[in-house]
Amino acid sequence: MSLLTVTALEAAYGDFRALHGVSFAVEAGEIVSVIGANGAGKTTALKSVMGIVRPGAGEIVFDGERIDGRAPREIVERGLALVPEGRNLFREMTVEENLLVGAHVRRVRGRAAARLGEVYARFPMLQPLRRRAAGTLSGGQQQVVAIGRALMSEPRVLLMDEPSLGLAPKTTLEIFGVVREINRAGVAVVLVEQNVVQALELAARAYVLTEGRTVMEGTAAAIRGNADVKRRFMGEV
Amino acid sequence: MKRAAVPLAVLAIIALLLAPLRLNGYAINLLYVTVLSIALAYGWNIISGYAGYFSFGQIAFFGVGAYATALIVVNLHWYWMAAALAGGVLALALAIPLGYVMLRLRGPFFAMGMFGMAQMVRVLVTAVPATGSGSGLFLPPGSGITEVYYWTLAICLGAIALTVWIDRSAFGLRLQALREDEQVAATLGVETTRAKITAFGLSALIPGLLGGGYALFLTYIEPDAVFSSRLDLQSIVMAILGGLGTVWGPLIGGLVMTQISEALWARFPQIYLMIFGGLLVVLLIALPRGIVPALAARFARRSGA
Amino acid sequence: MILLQLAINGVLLGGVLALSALGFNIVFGVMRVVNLAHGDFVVLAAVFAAFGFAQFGVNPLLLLPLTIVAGFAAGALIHHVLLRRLPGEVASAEASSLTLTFGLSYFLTGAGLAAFGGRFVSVPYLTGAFRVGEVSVPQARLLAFVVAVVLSLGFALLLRSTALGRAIRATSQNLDGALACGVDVDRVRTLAFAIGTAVATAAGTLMSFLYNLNAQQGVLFTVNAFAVVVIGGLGNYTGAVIGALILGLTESFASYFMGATLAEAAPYLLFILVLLFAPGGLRGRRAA
Amino acid sequence: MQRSRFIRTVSAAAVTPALATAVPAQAQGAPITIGASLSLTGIFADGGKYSLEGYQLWIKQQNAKGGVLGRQIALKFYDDQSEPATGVRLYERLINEDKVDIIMGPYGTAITAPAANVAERYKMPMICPETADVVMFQRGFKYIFQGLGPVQTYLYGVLQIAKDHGFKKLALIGPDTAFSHALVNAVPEVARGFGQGIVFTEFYPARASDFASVIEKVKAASPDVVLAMAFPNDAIGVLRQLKQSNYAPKMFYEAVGASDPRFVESAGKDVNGVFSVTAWDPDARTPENESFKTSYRAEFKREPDYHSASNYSSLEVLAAALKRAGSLDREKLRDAIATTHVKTLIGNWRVDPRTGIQLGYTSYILQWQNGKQVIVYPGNVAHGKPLVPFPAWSSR
Amino acid sequence: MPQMRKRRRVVLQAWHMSAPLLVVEDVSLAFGGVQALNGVSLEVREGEIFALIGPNGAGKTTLFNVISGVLRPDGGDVRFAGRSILGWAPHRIARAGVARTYQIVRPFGRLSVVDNVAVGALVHARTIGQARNDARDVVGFVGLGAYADRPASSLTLTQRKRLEVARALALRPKLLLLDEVMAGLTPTEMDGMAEFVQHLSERGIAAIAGIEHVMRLVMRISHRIVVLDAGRRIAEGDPAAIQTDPAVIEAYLGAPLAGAG
Repeated sequence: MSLLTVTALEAAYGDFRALHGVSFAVEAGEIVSVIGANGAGKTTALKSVMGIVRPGAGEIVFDGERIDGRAPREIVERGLALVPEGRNLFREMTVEENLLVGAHVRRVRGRAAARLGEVYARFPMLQPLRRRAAGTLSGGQQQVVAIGRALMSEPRVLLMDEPSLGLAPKTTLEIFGVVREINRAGVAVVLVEQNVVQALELAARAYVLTEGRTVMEGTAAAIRGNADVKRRFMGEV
Repeated sequence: MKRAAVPLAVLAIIALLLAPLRLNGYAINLLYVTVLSIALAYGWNIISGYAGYFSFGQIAFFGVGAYATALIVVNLHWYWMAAALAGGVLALALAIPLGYVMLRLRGPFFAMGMFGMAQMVRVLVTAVPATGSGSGLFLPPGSGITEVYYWTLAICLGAIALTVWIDRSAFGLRLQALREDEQVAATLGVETTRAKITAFGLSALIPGLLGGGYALFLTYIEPDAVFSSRLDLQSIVMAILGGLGTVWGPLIGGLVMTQISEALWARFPQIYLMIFGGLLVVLLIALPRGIVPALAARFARRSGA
Repeated sequence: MILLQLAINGVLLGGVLALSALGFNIVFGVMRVVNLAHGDFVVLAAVFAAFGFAQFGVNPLLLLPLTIVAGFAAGALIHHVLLRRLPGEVASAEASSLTLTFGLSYFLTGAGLAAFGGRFVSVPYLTGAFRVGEVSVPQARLLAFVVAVVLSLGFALLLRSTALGRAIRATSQNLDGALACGVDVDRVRTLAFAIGTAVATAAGTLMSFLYNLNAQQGVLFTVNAFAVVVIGGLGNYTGAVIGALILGLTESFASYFMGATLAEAAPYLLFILVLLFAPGGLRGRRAA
Repeated sequence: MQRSRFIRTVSAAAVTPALATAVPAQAQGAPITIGASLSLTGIFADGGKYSLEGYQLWIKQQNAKGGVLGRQIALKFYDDQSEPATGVRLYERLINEDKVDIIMGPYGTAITAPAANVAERYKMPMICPETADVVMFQRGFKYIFQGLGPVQTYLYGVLQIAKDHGFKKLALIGPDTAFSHALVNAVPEVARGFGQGIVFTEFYPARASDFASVIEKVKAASPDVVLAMAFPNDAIGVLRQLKQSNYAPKMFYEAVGASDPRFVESAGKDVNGVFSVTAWDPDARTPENESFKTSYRAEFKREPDYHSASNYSSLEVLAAALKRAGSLDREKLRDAIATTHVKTLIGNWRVDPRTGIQLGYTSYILQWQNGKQVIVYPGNVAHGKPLVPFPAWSSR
Repeated sequence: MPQMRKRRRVVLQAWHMSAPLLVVEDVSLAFGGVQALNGVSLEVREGEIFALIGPNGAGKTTLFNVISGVLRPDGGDVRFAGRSILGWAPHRIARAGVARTYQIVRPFGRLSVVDNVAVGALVHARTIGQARNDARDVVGFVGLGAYADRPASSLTLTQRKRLEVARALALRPKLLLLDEVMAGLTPTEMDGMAEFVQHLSERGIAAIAGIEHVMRLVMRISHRIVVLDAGRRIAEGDPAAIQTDPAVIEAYLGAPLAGAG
């Protein structure tokens, strides 16, 4: 039994059907990558898992319990956290306040101060920035804040949506290093990326999404070796 | 469906033209008020529905039209329709500089800024000694409801025709583009300031023309009667209820509203306001985008299936 | 001496305006909803307090907890049942929340008229003034001023240094981000609307010492509130107090030197000038 | 609309046309319907309910006595929401749809002026129980009649008292509304007769809630008498801020604003010394008053106010005129109203037959003394002496 | 590939002969203390493909906003076809022949795809009918023909990107500003976009492509490149020169280009 299993998920925004049948699973402690073109439904899939988008059909099981249709609050409470696409920080709040909102759910609220200490210990670069408004940070710094904020709720599964978006290659590598460290600390990671080569280096297994559907799954190596994937996502012929 | 619309419209117009011959004073009165509010809603729909600038102050132009007409009729003894026309032109002339300033605001700021602007216009107009300030202004009685009705009907039909034209014209496309995203529209070559001010001017001309008729209809005007925020809000609600930025929204919304309102106050004078407000809230929750888009979506779905 | 008195009058009037605007600012700041029914809550509370006093001789300050609880409950209910259901699309959300609160305003006015009738009422309480030399300081206005400052600072403090406050700000700054953190945004907004309404009704109770009101006067408070909030800066709770003081002083001096009827235009002029030249409010940050 | 016409037709058919002579109280043909527009909501809603109750009480009493011309009386009323356009539409509706037999005027100049045009057009006589402003009666209309004393009567008494105490300097303030302007405009004529002069005049916005600056200016003009042409909504604010600025003129008058018997509920002890005016006072010791108050209390479980009395009285006039006219013929009725002299609850009705301006009614000047309203003018009904000067705020 | 090299050579030869279409001269702009542009200069000639590269926040979008008239610089000058366009309203610049796309796609959501494009076409069309016809052609050209009458809000992200380009093309521009036109596309789609830009260039339309870090493509299609970093121009030259420029390697590329693209 996987820690998180998503089966045949469907979702729509008004008339626009974004997901037609997305399935993936993640085991405790592993990194899984979900790749696909923009508009393939990756972000919608993550938002549906978090309850931010209400799924139309399908099943989401976390730790043996159905969570589809539940509110985001309950889902975070159970141990899932999202690093959203574009980071979605609270731009006019300080770094520290951003982190504290990450510890909003009841399970960790009482330990917010302790969690804050742990996050600063993991990301010492945030320490001197704690009083800065999040909106004034560089892209890379913002991404670290977003990750730190998600870690505040002590998740068992971390969903990451395009953490490399808008970052210079050097910063991207650093962020991926952070992802690896988090994973080593025992947190399972679902990594949605366009930076396919690096994502597949990091992940144990991967899924390919096309037009709102899971069309392929396998080990990262197998996916990386797939000719179709190579052609479409890695620009190799 | 579309074919039936033209003869239907012609029939409706003929019926409206003949109405004063057949109807009693009350029915004409009700018809006048209905046509007046629908015309006001059409005026508002241009700047707020098509251009997306939500105004809470178009009534200022109605008041300006009414006062200008009254002053011209009383002091210069013009035929009232000529005076009302002058009132409309004055409203338009006032709208252009005002629009130039106010249309720099957006969203709720424009909405409330226009509310403040309307209050200012009211205070300043009634500060002119000739208007008699709070004691009001009497007009010579006698032109009667029929003339006022025809004047208002003509403006209402004109406003509908104008809206039909806007909806199909390049100007209308430009307005809708700037409503959706003003900066993008500008970088696609839309002269946004000019388009907005034109829309604002038209949205002022219509109430400006209507105000004169209203002054004649009342024969006595005072600030609260013609700078009536209630009349303003009523026409806004009609347009929203019918469907913002649609050709037929103000008409449908206006018909529904006046019927509901008329049916309610006759039956429940004491709790009329409460029922009206409650109904509005319920309608809004049930049909958030207005009646016309809801019907259109329904029709499209049915014909698509 | 007259100038000093006018200044004091203006400052105290500013306190009254600040108090009556605070609830509106909370709702606008957190939810970006222009609550056209704001003034109706103020007025209903005032009329209720005045009737309580006239009928049963209850000290309106004793009614305060009751009106706060009632306002809180009413606000929570209205948000939960109505506002929450509005569509989320940005373009139409603005229009529909305006229309909805407009309908609500009519409903409340109608309900107030049905319950209390159209008579103007007021509570003869704290009607005197403290005298400092030649200058007088009206007691009820002073109280309103103090309460306005305390409540504004209190709310600013709540926002700044409590978990709920952070959740409220997070929700207003980035909805998706707040959702991702497990903030129950529905609850936060319901709370914000409820707090806004409770503050409005609390203010209304104090307004009953100052003004003669009936159920239909709500629109005056709504308009004042918008002016105060725009001048002071949206969602800026201390800025709103300053905006209110500026408005109060303007009104006081303008109606002395310009004549009261013409002076009615002064606050509107100020309000439009601020909108045009300092869109973030006089103390607000410039909008990016 | 359709349904009501249907019902009307059916009921007309069902009622046998009976001879309407000398048959007591019960069914003697269709009732005489009186149509009226009232301001039950909107800016004038304050007194609307009282006006309605005034009508209702009189109709109930009259019907118990057998009605008028042997027919019962029925009332058809609507709420004009204090909106002139709505008022006009309502009279059209009353006349054309409801086919009422007689109409009564609405509240205030803003609605009465346009409504008067309707009455004139249909040649329907209309008594206006709530219009003190005379301007609209000077426009050559034939069918409208003033049912309240004209504005001069609101001033005469108070200025007489001022003269008796040798006060000469008057300050006039009031909201920027038609009625307040009418009062202010009427002052010079009356004041001149008493050798008084106006030292200060200012209007404040109709919706003003703050009067501090106006009061500072009044203070600076140092008048003897301050006449505030106030309404109930501004009367409290003006009084309270007068107190707060510690200003006590020798006489302080708040026109109709302070005449409501329940004014004390909102004003408290500060009320003492304030003069006001009313078209009718419940404490005037007349037999009519006693029975009116008793029945009103029994019917509505509260005290009447002057709106109740004035509307009640206008129906008394109407009944008298109907009796004289002997029919519902509009011309006959019009002439009858114009020439009827009758003593009503609020005074002796007599109008100028040409203009319809009220000549008979006077007004009472009241002063709040120890939390009670005391009639201090005119002398024949007064039951107290005016307390002058207005007590200093510190000595209360 | 060889063909492309040849064409580039031809264009480069022409470069020194043709008059500059766009000249940006020493443009500076600061917001709230942040120097978004610091003395940036560049020149673009007719039909040229000009790449503006730099990391997020380098000032590319700000420069586009300055050129298209959305922002007014604190100092410097912008000349188009020989005239200074500084202080011109955006619509006037658009009508003069400068079109742009937005990094974050901004379709007119409630208008149909055709109407979205017709807004731009109105600049040249006599009637709205003609504008819609022109728009249909452009919509077909960018491969959105099947969606012409749908509301723009129903398009997917890739389709929206195409719509952005279609709207800009409807202006019949001489210069096209493509803001992060590659962002969010798969490599296959990027290749398509690159070909498309080259196609424009052959038609004589110059393009400035603002690109974040898709080096492989930048090197392949651009005639010349300017590298921005923190609002400052740090390098300019043809692709070969840029690839070996030590300042670029140091400040921008930093790490090996292993996975770029």
